[in-house]
Amino acid sequence: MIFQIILLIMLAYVVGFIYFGLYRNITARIQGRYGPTVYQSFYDSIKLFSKNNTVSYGWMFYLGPVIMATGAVLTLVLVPVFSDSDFLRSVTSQGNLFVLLYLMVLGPLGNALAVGTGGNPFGVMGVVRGLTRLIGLELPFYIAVVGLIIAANSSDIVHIIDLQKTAGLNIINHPLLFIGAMISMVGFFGASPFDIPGAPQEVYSGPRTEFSGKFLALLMSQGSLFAFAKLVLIVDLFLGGADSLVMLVLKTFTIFVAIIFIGIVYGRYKVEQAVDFLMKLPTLIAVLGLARIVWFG
Amino acid sequence: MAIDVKGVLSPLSAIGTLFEHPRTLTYPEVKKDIPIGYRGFHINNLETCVGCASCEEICMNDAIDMIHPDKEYNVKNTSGCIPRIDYGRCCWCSLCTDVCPPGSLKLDNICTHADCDPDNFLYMPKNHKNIGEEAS
Amino acid sequence: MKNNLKNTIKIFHGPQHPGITGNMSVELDLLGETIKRAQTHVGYLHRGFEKLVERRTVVQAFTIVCRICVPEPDPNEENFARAVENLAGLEISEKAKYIRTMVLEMQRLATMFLWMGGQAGSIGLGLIPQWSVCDRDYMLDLFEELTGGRVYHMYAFPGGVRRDLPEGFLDKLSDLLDYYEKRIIVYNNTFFDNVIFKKRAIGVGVVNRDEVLKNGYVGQTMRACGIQKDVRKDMPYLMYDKLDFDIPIQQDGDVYARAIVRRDEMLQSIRILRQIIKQMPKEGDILQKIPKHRKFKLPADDTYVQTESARGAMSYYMAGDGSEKIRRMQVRGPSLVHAYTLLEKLLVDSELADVAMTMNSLGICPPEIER
Amino acid sequence: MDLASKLEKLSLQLVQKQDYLYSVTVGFERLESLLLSFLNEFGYITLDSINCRDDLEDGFFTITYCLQTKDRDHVVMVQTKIQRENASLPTMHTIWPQAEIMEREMHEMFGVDFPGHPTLIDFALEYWDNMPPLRRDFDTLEYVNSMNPFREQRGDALDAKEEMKKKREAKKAAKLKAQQEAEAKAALEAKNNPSDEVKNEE
Repeated sequence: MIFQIILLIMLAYVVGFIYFGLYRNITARIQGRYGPTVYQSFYDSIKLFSKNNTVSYGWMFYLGPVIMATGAVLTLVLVPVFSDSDFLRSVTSQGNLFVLLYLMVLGPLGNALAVGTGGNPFGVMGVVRGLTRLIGLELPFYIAVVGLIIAANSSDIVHIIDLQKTAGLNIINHPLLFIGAMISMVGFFGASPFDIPGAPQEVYSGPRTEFSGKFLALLMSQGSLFAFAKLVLIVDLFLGGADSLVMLVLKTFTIFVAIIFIGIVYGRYKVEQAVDFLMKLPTLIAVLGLARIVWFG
Repeated sequence: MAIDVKGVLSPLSAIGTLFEHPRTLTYPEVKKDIPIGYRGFHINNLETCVGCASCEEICMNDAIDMIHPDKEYNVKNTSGCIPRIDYGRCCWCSLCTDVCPPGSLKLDNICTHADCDPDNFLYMPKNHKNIGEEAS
Repeated sequence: MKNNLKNTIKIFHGPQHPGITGNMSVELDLLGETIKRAQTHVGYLHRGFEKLVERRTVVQAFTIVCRICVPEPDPNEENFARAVENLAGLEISEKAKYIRTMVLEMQRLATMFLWMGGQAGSIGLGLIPQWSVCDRDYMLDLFEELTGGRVYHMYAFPGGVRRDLPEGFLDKLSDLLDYYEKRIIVYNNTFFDNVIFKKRAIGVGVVNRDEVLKNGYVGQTMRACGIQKDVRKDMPYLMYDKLDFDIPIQQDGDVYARAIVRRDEMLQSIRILRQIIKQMPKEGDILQKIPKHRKFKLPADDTYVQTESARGAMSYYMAGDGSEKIRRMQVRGPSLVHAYTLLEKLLVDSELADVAMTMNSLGICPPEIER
Repeated sequence: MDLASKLEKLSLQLVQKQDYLYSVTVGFERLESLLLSFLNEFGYITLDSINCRDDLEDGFFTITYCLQTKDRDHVVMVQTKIQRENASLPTMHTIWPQAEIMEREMHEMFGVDFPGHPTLIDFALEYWDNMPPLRRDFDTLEYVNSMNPFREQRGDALDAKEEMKKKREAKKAAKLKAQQEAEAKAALEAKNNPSDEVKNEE
């Protein structure tokens, strides 16, 4: 079991960083450049892990990235990666969607704890922005998830995956829920219309401003782990999961590329504009999807 | 809640450039052509340089020193000196080449110099023979 | 004032920031994300050009004026050259006039592309800066061929220009203009029509129309308020009275209106350049040698010249005193008033997220504020 | 021009400098009232710039206010002279807000005082304790030399004029020497003339 968890984390680490490298390459190509090699993020990560921290604000400051990493790892472990195999099945069947939704908020909270200790105004501002944005992001996503739970009559992800094998994919059955969840997923990924907490032009990378060395590397790693976990979650919920590594990569990559494209071509909202938008359009779409499930099945 | 459909959809056309060839160069392998007439490093035709120090006089940055060459190139050189340029101070304004009476001092289109030793920024203009061929 | 600033936090936006080209810091008092007070600070780029030219002869001073504004050196050179020509009574040839007009318009296009990158970058649209800086580089390549330098051209010399047009230059320019026309459509789709840009820019940084003329706001800031003034039309210099072009205006006075004015001006610049390519004389002097070139004595007189730069009217005051040195050269660019009088006013009660965008849209260039 | 006659009533003369440039010179005591009448009566609502010129030899500053009308089709320079010592000007920031920053700059660069100006703080030079730098008796080169050491590596520079003189003298000396040698040789030859036959035989 422990071996499987470590294997999973390593898999997610590698795939997450390769995705990040691909993200940088695709962005570069659209921008008319060659871009770095796909492995550049590995090099960055290794370089940062081998460096010392420049500033310290006590142990609470260091706890933040650790809490975030914990959240990411737990999310990763609880999301069923492969639908049919026994891989980690005994862990994932213990958790259900509600636990995951809680764990997904752990990241911003850890951020808030650490950055609050740091006292950097940009960091604090970034955290406040992040938490404000979270209100908007969670709403459509939670409504979509509630819709899926009602449709599957269960909050177990494994059950939701299994149901899609017989009843058809959720993306086809409940497209409105998918759109609502995807729009908020763009925000969860920090892609462009909603990349407000770490806006370099406004709050100078926000929460990450004070971190350096190993803890910045930890933040980067947890970011890529978490990104992978979120991609798998979306695939599990709407695309019927994946039974092999190839299918997993194919499905997650499709979702990932869609998010990249949105992130590239749009600018950044202001925080209240983002919340305003998220509470209107995606929420409306998700509510319509929910209503469709409740009244028409 | 009016939705700006054109504003939402038209930016997506940028994705079409994904498969276009990148417009940057992979620098060390492919280099950009530097056009003739680029204001790069100095070259000096020592056969015609008369050592008049016009270049030293006009240089507002005091970048030019007149020094003795290793051997005599031009018998008609009035002072027996040739210019040497401090590239820590030069701004490549090309005034020295404009005022050069025999037209021996020129700017080449070579423009890379990297060295650890700051003393190597004292640059001796390369000697060139035929101005007509390398006219800049 | 003091009571207003209770519970605010003070942050410095800059001196290094992505909003504008150059180092300038804005001290902000923030209540949440709302700005309660803004105070501009410069001094990170002071190089003392106005003092430096006092020690130099005319010919020597000419090479440093282009460094006054990094993104667009040519209006400075043009101003300097024209001021000296006015003082010395030099008349320059028609071909030199055409070439100088062409260089100014090329520079305007290049600056606009750089501005577009900054404007899009300030709202986090990282795609446009990469594109537009690349497109600007094609113009810099042409400059490199024409003048020998990419950024600091040192080309418009008192009495004309320093070099003749290289062979086939006008054809290359014409090709580039075709390319630019296509690109502007692309930028229109991806940037000017972008829903996020509209959402962010409309209604932000609105300049009060009544105070525009009195406070001396110039350029796009003025034209976006519906005031159709342009130095090129009102006080034509070089060849601008023989060229046919319009002055685009907008009525709203916000960031978006200024962006649209700039886009239209790019199209006008392309139009002007096409006419220049058509009308450019084949033969003619390019440089009228000023008498005693190296030891030229500037008459004891003063003059004031204005050039329309890509960010507004740029003026030089120049006085000679009968010696070889320039007694006083004062640079009054658009940035000084925009960065202090206007920006400090516009930022109050706006948000932190708007700072970079507003700064960029006013065309502020810090090296020009402090010279 | 209309403005010229209006100014003539105030016994001031309008001078056309360039195509779109006029200037009027006024005494310091009438400056403020003239600027106000330019703004309120003549319609010159824009203050484009204020600049200062240091006429060190004559001992005064020449201040130029550049004004423009609503049409912006010409510039009028209103010029006045003030004493260099304890220079002081009326502040215009209540009339033209942009004058605040221009005057602040002038205060820092020339040391001109503006009584009643609210923010005469540092503009670009922080913690500057020397003389206002744009006054012409401030020597940049001296200041720079006193602040920064130069690198010693360029000590081998030669003075070209000296070298030219040296070379010319050397040439002259060489010529002289050659001449002397020639003369000596000639003398020697003249001396040896009688033994010509012997030489020829050899």
